[in-house]
Order: sequence, then structure tokens, then C-alpha cells
Amino acid sequence: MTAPMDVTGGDTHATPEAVVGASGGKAIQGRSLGQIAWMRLKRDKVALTGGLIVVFLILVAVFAPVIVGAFGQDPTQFNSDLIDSSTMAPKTGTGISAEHLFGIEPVNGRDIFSRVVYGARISLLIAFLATLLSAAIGTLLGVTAGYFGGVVDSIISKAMDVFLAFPILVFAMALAGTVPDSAFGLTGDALRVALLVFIIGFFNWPYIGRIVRGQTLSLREREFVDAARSLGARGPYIIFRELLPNLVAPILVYATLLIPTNILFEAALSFLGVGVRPPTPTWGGMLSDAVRFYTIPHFMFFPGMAIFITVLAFNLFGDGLRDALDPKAR
Amino acid sequence: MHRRRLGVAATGAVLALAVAACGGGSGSSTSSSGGSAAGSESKSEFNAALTQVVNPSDKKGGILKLANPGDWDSLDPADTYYGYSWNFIRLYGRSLLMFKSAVGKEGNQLVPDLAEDLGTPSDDAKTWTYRIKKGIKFEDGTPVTSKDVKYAIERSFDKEVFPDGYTYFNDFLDWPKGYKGPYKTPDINTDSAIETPDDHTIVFHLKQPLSNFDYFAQLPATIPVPKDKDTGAKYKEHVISTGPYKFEKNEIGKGFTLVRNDQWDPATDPNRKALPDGYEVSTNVNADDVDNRILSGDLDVEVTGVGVQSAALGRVLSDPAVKANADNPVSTRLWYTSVNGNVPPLDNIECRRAVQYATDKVALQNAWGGEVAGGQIATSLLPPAIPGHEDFNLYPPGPDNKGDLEKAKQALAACGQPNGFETNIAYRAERPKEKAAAEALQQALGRVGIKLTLKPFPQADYFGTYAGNPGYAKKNKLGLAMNGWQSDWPDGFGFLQQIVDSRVIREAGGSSNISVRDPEVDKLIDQAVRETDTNARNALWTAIDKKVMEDAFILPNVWTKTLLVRSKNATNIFVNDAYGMYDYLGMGVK
Amino acid sequence: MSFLEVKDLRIHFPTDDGLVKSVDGLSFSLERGKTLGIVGESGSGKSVTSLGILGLHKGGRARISGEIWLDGEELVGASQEHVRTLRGKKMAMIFQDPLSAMHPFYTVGDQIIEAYRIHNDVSKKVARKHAIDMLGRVGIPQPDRRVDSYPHEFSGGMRQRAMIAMALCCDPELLIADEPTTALDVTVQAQILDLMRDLQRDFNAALIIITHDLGVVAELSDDILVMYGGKCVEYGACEDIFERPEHPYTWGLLGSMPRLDREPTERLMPIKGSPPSLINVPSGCAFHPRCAFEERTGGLSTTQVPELLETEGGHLVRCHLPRERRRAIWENEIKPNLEAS
Amino acid sequence: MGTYIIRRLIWAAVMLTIVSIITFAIFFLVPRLAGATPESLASRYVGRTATAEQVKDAAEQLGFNDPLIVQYGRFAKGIVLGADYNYGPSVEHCPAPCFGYSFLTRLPVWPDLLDRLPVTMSLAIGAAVIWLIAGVATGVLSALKPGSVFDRAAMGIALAGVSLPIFFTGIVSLVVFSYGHPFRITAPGGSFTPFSENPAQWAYNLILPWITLAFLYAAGYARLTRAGMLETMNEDYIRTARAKGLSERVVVVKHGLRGALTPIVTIFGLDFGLLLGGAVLTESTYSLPGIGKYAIDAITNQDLPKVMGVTLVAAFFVVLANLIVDLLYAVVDPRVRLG
Repeated sequence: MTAPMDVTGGDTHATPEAVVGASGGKAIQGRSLGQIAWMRLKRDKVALTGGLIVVFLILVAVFAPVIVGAFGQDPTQFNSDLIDSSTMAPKTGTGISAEHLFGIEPVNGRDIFSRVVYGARISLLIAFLATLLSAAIGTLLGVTAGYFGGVVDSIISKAMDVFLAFPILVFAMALAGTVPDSAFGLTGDALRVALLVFIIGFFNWPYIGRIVRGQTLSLREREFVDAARSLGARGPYIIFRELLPNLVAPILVYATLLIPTNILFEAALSFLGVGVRPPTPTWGGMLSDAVRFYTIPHFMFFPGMAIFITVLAFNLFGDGLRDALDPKAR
Repeated sequence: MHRRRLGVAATGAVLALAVAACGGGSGSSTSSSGGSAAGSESKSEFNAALTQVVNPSDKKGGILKLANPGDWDSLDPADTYYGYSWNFIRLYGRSLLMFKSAVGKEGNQLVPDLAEDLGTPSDDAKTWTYRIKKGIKFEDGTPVTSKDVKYAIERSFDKEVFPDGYTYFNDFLDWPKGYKGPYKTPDINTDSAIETPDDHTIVFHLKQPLSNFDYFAQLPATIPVPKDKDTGAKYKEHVISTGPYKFEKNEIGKGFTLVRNDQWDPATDPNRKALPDGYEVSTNVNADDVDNRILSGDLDVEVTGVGVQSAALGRVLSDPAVKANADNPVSTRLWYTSVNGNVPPLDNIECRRAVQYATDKVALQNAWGGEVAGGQIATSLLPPAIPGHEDFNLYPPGPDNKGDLEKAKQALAACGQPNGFETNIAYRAERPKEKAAAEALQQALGRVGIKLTLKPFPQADYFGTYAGNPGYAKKNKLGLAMNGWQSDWPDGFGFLQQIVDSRVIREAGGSSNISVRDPEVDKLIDQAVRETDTNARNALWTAIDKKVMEDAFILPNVWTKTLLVRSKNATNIFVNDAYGMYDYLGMGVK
Repeated sequence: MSFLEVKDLRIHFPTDDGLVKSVDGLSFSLERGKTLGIVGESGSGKSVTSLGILGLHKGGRARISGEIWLDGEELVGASQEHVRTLRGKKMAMIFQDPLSAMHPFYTVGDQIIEAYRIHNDVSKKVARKHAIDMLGRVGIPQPDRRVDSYPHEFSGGMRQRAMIAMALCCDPELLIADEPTTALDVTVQAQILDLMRDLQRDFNAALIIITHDLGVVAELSDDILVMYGGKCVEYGACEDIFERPEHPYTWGLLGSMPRLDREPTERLMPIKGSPPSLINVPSGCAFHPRCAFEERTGGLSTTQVPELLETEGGHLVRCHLPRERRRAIWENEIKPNLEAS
Repeated sequence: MGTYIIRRLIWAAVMLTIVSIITFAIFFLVPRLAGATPESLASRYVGRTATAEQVKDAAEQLGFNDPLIVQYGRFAKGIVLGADYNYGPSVEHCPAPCFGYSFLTRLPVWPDLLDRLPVTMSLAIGAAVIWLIAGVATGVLSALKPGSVFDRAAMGIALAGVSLPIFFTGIVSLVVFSYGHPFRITAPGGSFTPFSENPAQWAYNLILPWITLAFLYAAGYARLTRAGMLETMNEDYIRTARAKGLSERVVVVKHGLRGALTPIVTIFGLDFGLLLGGAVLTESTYSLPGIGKYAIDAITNQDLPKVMGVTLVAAFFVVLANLIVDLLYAVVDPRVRLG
């Protein structure tokens, strides 16, 4: 399901030597890595499906107001009339109707569909930005460590060790829970998003950092870098012109695979009550509300499935991308 | 049997029933005490335990199983400040006076426990004397003397060691200057506050007249503590019992077990039946699981008495057979929203009134859990069960109870904010219902242009650092703050003093009153405290209630109602109004 | 019947791109105590053949047909399980790169002991002693100490000796050596070849040596089989192949073999082009696109697949060129160049 | 080897010190940034009802007026040497390692942590056994027949496994298998029976969290194992093993899996170390009184001593796991040299 079974990698038995050399040799000539990757990706139906879902979700997030507007339900609008005032459950059990596609929340009768749609915004926004931050810090420090080596490398590597030793979730919770409500000129959702992006991104950079460092170390020993160096190229030139272009593929792959992790991370923080502040809808926050109402299962079903599908889609796509860009990588 | 009980509880029952009816429950006094031989086989009905003893029995033996979804705040009598804990503490501790173990309103009655009788006040009500019964012993056989009671109150003075408790004794007794409790200032003579002329007499000296000191004398801090066994903050690990049960095993954070205390002499104690052979209490148990286990008969009592969780609500209410085994009492707890007059534009009374008018009480009630598990919509402060309560509504919320937007807009115009204003609402992050209530207010006030921003704060620091800290609240524009208060005992003083007296507000934070600042109210309180005539005193509490509502410093949300499910295995189940939950002293095992 | 008889062996692999005919109709036979050299470029099918004999394609995706008779037993149709019991015991294999062919995480001793104990019901102790013996026999100094070393702690030559010890530990009657010296230093190569010759004599086993290096087989082989594109193109006794080769491909191999006895100024005569695709096998003679004498067949080689025909006593050649012309080309055009010194 | 371990241990100690300094600084600074004063911090220790004077005394006594470095020094000293605490009637010595006293329960943190550790360990060990067996077995089987129906199904489930938030699966599992069912598969949390007391009850209480947690992790291990096996099964030494006449089972397990073990061991060590530091979400979902739940409670109550204790214990396990993984490397792969 995940990896396209390519001819050589998938064979458990001795493979005739000829196959690779003879059939593949000509085909590869004259194609850029991107073209090859795209060719491989096109063949990987599963990854493509994941990619399409990702695109769909991004569109949903971007056009959330339009989508929700079309159905006429504001995500924070109460519908107390639809709630049974003694059991707090929707009067019809779920409240699912043409107006409320996913039903309504117990207690206040808010429309679950529009909350799930709006939840995609927070979820994706934070996951993307946090990933970007991780990738930026990770690349910068990873390349620095890998390229300069020596003391620089050992300091950065040890820093990564320290970061990885932190119980991140505990720490993130503690930080997100104690930061005041206005800081750095930001308030409200903007501050919370910035804070979560910072926390998630900041604690995750060593994952990318390690990979970039490793790749840099091996690239540094390669001939073309030696060639550039022997031609008198300086550090920055080598880093930006020789190393970074070759690091794009692994960074892209691991950044893509970090996104679902970050989505789960954000969901967990929201679930634990330290995410973006209510009433702004988040999937994790909805789940945490829904826990108290487990006897009204549609309430937890929709946000739960939203998280699941989103994370799965990113994982599928990221896996496909990895296989396409670097079939040998695990 | 039922009839006799009902006769005794008659006065209380009327009020309790009225309350139940308000909540929309099908409360009914018609008990089918028909032909069935064993009383315990009588047909159960919804709300039956509000007015009668369900499954009455005198059978001894069995173990009662209780669970607490959270941690017990403390088992130390000096350091526990939860109603359920005061209900439960009577099993292992005897205070000077106690609330009677009886159904409904009768449970509000103070009866002597350690003391031979209620307190004897001096003429100016500044000195109160109690005589202590002879023959009462600690679990190790040592006789209890007045000195043990005095020591217990002295140690409760030290708030660094016992931070969770109340400060009534600290505030009202005439302590010598510089006194810091027996640990830090062991040599200071405290006779100016408490005298023990002999082993069986204890005399309290107050700084000011106090007409209802007997309520102080029922506080757990008067439960005697033997000085040589006191381990300070660690005493909660093994409290020395004076009641019918003592600790066998106590693992803080997990639970404890009580077994019979053979040094307890029933002859000295007309109040306790002591039916079970022991109690098994587990703490930190998943709340939903507690509900399910009570419903399945696996567990007897959810000890905190907060009622079933939202998830089980539907199950209990929709199944008539289950509902017939449930009770829906109103407690003396008010959930409310503090409206901080220090935060502009709420310094203008018209703006505060606009908040009152614009509130959607139905949405609020839903947020707190609805008309059964949430509460009864409150229009004033004093809960119906507390003397002095009067039905009045200064801000009629329209015919559908969803707010009077016209009046709200008029008030806004009068305030000079015709288009509304922006402010923040604080709530405790860990409390989903406070969050829901804050969201409901946000929605409701938004209709008239009052824009609220939600500000969750950790509950541990809610009063000390954030919402309850006047400086912080003002600086961060916490115009509204979710709050709640349960009466320490069922009278106006116990309910109102801590939440409307502006003199309890501390600039360092920590007080429950975070919005009411009205010198007139303070004056009325002083008057009420001195008033020895009960009716006149209650009238004063009513006046205070009205004044605060006029000031619109408090937006009452609901008076809490809880949906309690009776244990399948327990006998003598009834709700004691003093605690607003099942009385743990009476309960036995089938 | 010979000890080993391979008849019309075909090993084909279906792939996404088409059917790969790695071995396509190969036949040969071998007696105990004799050595067969199989020579060819990468991808000619020689390694596939050896793995096929050992039955290592069974259970995979390979389609195998034909017959392999070992000591009177047919292996192609035999059960996988039965062939497994013969592997290591009756027939054993020495692989090209002993570093990758030995498990890096187990000691050399353990790997020999494991091989021995599958086929011999002996205690670990006995097996260990045997392993030390074997290591000693293949010329590893201090075998009782080295038995506990890991492969990466050995030098290349020592590793190959250990590999040989592992292959020989169960006294196999058929030994297949797949490029046994390719990964080794030249000086070590000779030692290993000597060792194998000696051991073959001691064990009286049938030996198949697979190599791309004619020099290796020249020293050891009784018979030589030249493979190209999955087919045998020439087969004969060692001296036939070296003295009277008749296939243009064999000529090419001989021409591209560096020899010490040649003038340093003289150039090698490499074969042009690269090995054929086994999926889209060139029509006619698979070698024709690379053959310098292709036009001399009058276009036959581009259209018809040549038969493998006997030219004289046991010497088989697969070529469209008439025999006389082949002899003439060898004598007049090739041989003088090779022996120009 | 000996010097290597000593060097690593020293580094581990340094790392823990750094972690503790950062943690302490953050928890020292963040509340102050949020507007807390020494008094408001002290008020947590003395309760809401204390007078201003009492609060001030407490702040002084607890040293909240001291600079950060002094406070940290006191904390660090407590861990190394122990500290004295005033219980009221008596001053008691809190022996090293003393992480201070919770202001909420007024009990020392260290015994609490020791008390919670068996829960987290039981959870982690049980789940690890399940996920290792299930994940590795699935990965191996998938790798043997790549592209087969089994492989595709297994990898699909595996990907679903890593994509499901545990707080969602946890609740669903409780609703489906536990809450209010007559035959509950497990006690839905809050209850933990030590293994030594009653192994059957121990397992019964933990089976659902084990499976949920294992499902999450097994997925990753299946994918990891599959990838590793695909690679090793193409190695020359696998061909050698087959050529020796080894049965396929021995070839796969003894030679193939053994060769693919290194990354599994690495990841396992780190996962397990992280898990011992508190399976925060799992424990909170199932109300298991382990380190993770303790952490959440501590943070909820802003109980700094507890937070410090939890963070350090968690970091300790990660550091320890790192060290063990590196030592294991040498055991798993004899080519690796420590130094």
C-alpha cells in the first residue's frame, strides 16, 4: 500500500544482474531528479490519492468561510433550541439534518460541520508553519554542523541530543499553559497560533537537523564539492550552490512527513486544553469536549476522523514522495 | 416507618419539593409505603431520597465502596475545605457540633457531638462556651479533653502548613499579637482566644459579637487532635480517629480504607448509626467509569456528590427504571459571573446592567449542564435552601429567558456605549463547564455588541495570580470572570460574607470576592453579623442580596443541581440539605 | 550418466518490463573430480545458472524448466525442501565477495558450525572442532583463535579461505565457485586458486568455476563453457578453447585478456558494445550487434538463431560462420595478433 | 569500553544538568513574564486564605525573592544532598534525591515519582512486548511477500495506526470495550494493580491501554522492519545462508531479521526511553496514575517541584536509553566499536 514495488528493491531472491543495467540504463539518462520523481509519483496511485486529499484539505481550509457560508452555519453560533435541556443531547439524537450535515454539539448546539471545516484552518496553518520553522532551523543548523564539522558539529549535535531528551509534550503543555494572553504585540488567536508554531517547530527541528547533518556529511566528501573547493569556492558558495540543492529532496521528504506529526501534536495540545483558545474551533479541542459526551458518539467521530484522514493523507503523500525522490531511503 | 420520617421532616420537605419542581423534575412526595413487609423493597421513585429515607434498614455489616474522581483535598480536619469531605469526615472525626444526619432540611439542624449541648453565648455574643462530653476517646484509648480541641483549632491557624482550610477562627477569635500557630510560636499564650478552664470546658473569645458562632463550632477544625500525635502537614496520612471508624490503610493519591474504631462508644453518640463494617475509598478514578460502576452496582457512592457526568445523563434520564433510582437535589452552590467594576466601562453601573439584560439564561443553564444536571436558573445570590432567600428578579430576561435585548441596548446607551464594548472573560481552563458558560456569555452579549474574549487560566492560580488578583484583573481588562460559591453552612453569613464583603478582597489576590465593592453592603454585613434575632438577621441578608444585584456586580448563572444515582447495595439513602448530597453517616449496606 | 547433467536448462524471470531470459537452453555435464569453467560477461547468465543448480531460484518468481541431474537425481522437479537438504551437503557454493557473503554479525566459526550442524547431527563442541579443522585445512593460521573472529576482522584472502572452509565443511560432491577470486588482490588470487585445486583433489569433488576471467579457468578447468546472452556459445576442453577457439565472442574474451607475456605497447582488443538486454534479445545471433564478422554470415546472423553444433570431439560452437571460415579467421586474423610477441 | 561508558555517563550527567537548568529557568521566568510575583507564587503554598503577611513570610522562607541562580542552586543541592523541610511541628530531612515538595499535597516529589514509575513501566513494557512482536512479525511477513495482499493490507493498517491520535483511539476503545459493558475487556482506568500483587488483575487493567499504545507503535515498527528486511533479504549473506541448506525460517529469522535489527533496536531504545518518561496522552486518556498523568496534573496545578521532577525523570530515561542504545549497537553489530 505504501511503497510502489520497484523491480529491484522488492525481490527477495537472487536477481539476475542484467535486469538493472540493461533495462534501466537508457531510461534514466537525461532526466532531472524532479522529472524522475514526478514519473514515479504518477505511478503511485496511493500517494496520489493522499496528495489529492491534501490539496482538497488545503482548499477547504482556505475557503472555509465560503464553504461554511454556503451552508449558512456560523461555527460559534449556538442553537440552544435544538438541545434537550435535561440530557443536553441534541433533541434528535445527533441533530444531523440538511442544515447540519455532521449534526450539532451537545450543550450549545453548535454546527459540527462548520467547526470541523474551520478546524482544518488552525490545524493545517499551525502544522505548516511549525514544519517550516523546524525545517528552517534544522537545515540551518544541520548544514552548519555537517559542513563545518569539528567543534561546531559537536556543539550542535549535543544541542540536538539535549532537545531530544526533553519530554516535549510535557514541556509544550507547560509553556503553552503559562504564556500570558498578549505578548510580542500579538493577542488572541494570532498569539496562540504563533506560540504553538514556535513550540512545535522549535522542539522538532532536531529531527530534520539530524537528517540534514548526515546528508551534508556525506555530500561534503563527494567529488563535486571537492571540485568546487579546489576551484577556490568559499564556504557560503559551497553551502548554497553545491550542498543545498542536493539537500532539497531529503528536506522536502522529511518536512512532508513532519507535517502529520505536527498535526497530531497540535491536536494533542488542543486536546489537553493548551491550544488555540475557544471558541475558535480546533479538532483536538472538539475531541476534548466530546470526551465528556462519549454517549453521543457523532460528536467525537467527526473531529476524530478529520484528524485521522488529514494525517493519513499527509503520510500517504509523504511516503510516496520519499519513495519517488529516494527509493532506497527507509 | 416512612410516615414517621416524613412527619419529622415535614417542614423541610415542602421547600425541597418546591425546589425540585422548579427544576422540572417530577418530584413527588407520594411514597408507596404500602403492604410490602421490608421497607427496603418499597418502590423507588425519582427524587425519593430528597424527602425520605430510601431502603431504610438497621442491618449492620458490609463494606461501603466509594470512589472519588479526583484527589481528596486533604483528610486532615484542619486542611479540608470540601462539602463532601465535611460530610464524610464525620465518620472518623467528632467536632463540637455537627449537622444532624437526617433527610432534607432537617439535616440543616445543628446538634451537639463532642459538646453536651449547643454553645452558650455571653450577652454580647462575644464569648461562647461549650461543655465537652465525658467518655470520648481517641482510637488509641486516650480520653479526649478540651485541650485537644483547643490544640486542633490552634494548629489550623498555620496557613503555611494547612493552606486549604478556611480562616474563620483566624479572623474572628481574639488571637494574641504575633501569633503564628503552635508550630512557629509554641510559647505564646492563646488564652485570649480560647480558654480551657478544665478538661471538659472550652471557651471562645471573639473580637466582635457573632450571633451564629455555633456554625463555627461544627467546623472540622474543632475535631480534636492529640498534640503528641500531630505530624503537621503529614498528619493527613494518619488522622487519629474519634469517630466510629479509623484509618486502616491510606495511600494518598490512590485511596484509603476505614475500619471500625473499637474505642468509639455509641453511648456517647446518639447521632451515628455506624452500620457498615468499613469503607473502601478509591481516589483518582475515571469519572465516567464511576458512573457506570454505580449504575451496574459495582460501586456505591461517588463521594464528591457532583452527580453523574454528561455522558451518563441520557442513560439515567431516558430509562424510567434507572431514573426512579435517582435524585436531583439543588445544592447551596451558586455559579455566577463576577462583573468587575474596576474595569472600564464596567465601572459604569449601566454597562453592568446591560450585561445582566443581554444574558441568555437558557444557554447559560445548558452550559452548566442543563436543567437537571446543571442547575436552576438563578436570579439572585442566595440559594433557595438558605434562609433569607427571596424570589426576585431585577433584570427580567424576557419571556423566553434568553435576555431582554431592548433593555440591554437602553442600558448601553445610558452607559455611553450604544454600540457595545470589548472586554474579557476569565475562566478556569480545566473546567469545561466554565468554558461552556463563558462561550454562552460570549454569544449572548455579542448580540448587543459587547464583544468578549475568552481567557482561560490555570485553576491553581486563578484567584491568587489572575482573576482574583485585583491588579492583574484590572491591567488585563478581565471585565468578567467565572466564579462559583458554595455556602460553608446554610445561612446568609456562610453564603454571602466571603463573596460580597469588599474587605475580604486582598490586593495580593486570592479572595473569592473579585468584584463586589460597595461600602453599603459592607455596612449591612456588619449589621447582620451582630443581629441576634434570626428573622431580622435573615431579612438583612435578603437586603444584601438585593443591593448586590442592584449594583449588578454579580451575574448569577445557576444554583447547582446534581443528578445523583442511588447505590443498588446501600440502605438508608437520603439527601442531607446541609451538604446537598447523600448523607454518608446514615448509609448502610444491604 | 554423468555425475552432473544439465539438460536444456531455462531460467526466466517475469518482470514489469517483460520476460528476462537469463538462462535459455543450457546443457552440459560434469564428472566427479573434474572442473568446468563457465565464462562470460556480467549478465551472461552464468551466476543464474549456478544458483539454479543449487535450487536457489525455487519459490521465487523464476520460471525454471529443463533438467538437472545430480548423481542420478533430478533437481528441477524435486521439492524445494529436498533440494534444501542437498544444499550445503551434496553441493556447496563459494561466493564472489566474501565480505558481503558472510553474515557480518556472526563469527566465522559460528557460520561454519551452523553449516555443519544442519547436515550433521553433532554437538556444538564437535562442530566447533570440525570448524577449527576446516579453517586449518584452508590455511588459516591459529584457527582455534580465528574461529571466534568476525568476518570484518579477516583480511580479504583469509575471508575467502574461510568461505571455502564453510563450503567444504560438509564434504560436498559438487562445488560451485562463483568468481572466487574477483574481489581479491592478484597475489592472493593465485593462492586461492592453488588452494582450490588442492582441495578439489583431496575431496574429489566436481567443481564449477564461474568467472569472467579466462585466466582463472585456464589454470583450473578441464572443460570450459562460454556463455553469452543466457546461451552457451562455445563449449570444449580447456585446450580446445585456448588453442582452437571458434566463436568470435571467445576470441574477444581472449583478446581482452591482459597477458604478462605481451608487449606493453600492444593494445588489448576489447569487445565493442555492451552485453545484450535479456528482455529484448537481439534477433538472430544474440552476439551479432557486437560481432566483427557478422557481415560474413551473409545476414544470416541477424535473422536466425544459430544452433550449437559439434565441430569435433566434444567441441561445440554456436555460430553461423562455416567452420572453415572460423578456423581461417582464428589462424590468420586473431591468433597472430594475440601471439604477436 | 570502560572509559567509553564513563565518558558517556559524564555526558549524560551534563545533559541532565543542562535540561534541569533550562527547565528551571523556563518555569522560573515564564510565570514572572505572565505577571507573577514572589508573593503570588508563595500564595500557592499557603493557600487562598492566608493573610498578606503570611504570604510574604512564605515567599521569604521559600526563597522566592532570591535570584534565579540562587534558587536553582538550592534546587540542585536538594537533588544531590537532600534538603530540610518544615512540616509544622518538626523539620524533616528529605534525603537525596530531593526534588522538593509539591505545594499542593505538601509531600516530597521523589517518592511520588517512585510510586508512579511502576505504572508507567508496566504500561510501557506490556505495550512494547505487544508492539515488538506484532510490528516485527508483520514487517517480516510483509517483506517476504512484498506487494502481496497481506503486505498491502498490513502496511495500510500500519499507516492508519500511525495516523490515529491516541486520545481518539483510546476513547473509542474505552467506549467500545469498557464503559458500561457487562463484560468489560478492561477496567477503564484509574485502577492499577501492581504485578507483584496480582498479575492477572495487573494485565486486566492494562490490556486496553497496551493494545492501543501498541497499535500506534507497532505500525512504525512494521514499516521499519519491512524496509529493513527488504534490504537485508537482498544481501549476499542471505544467499549464502540459503546455499548452506538452512531452512527458510532460519534464513529469515536468524540471518535476515538479525541483519535488520540495528535500526529497530535504535528506534526501540529511544521510543521506550521516551515512553518511560511518561506516556502522557495514553495515561491521561485511560486515567492511569503514571508519570505522564502526574506530569499533566503537575502542569495543571502549576506545581513547579513536580514539573521539575517529571521533566528530569523523563529526560533521565531518554539519556539512559540513548546510552543503552549505543551500547547495544556494539552488541548487535560487532563491527561497531565504542570509543
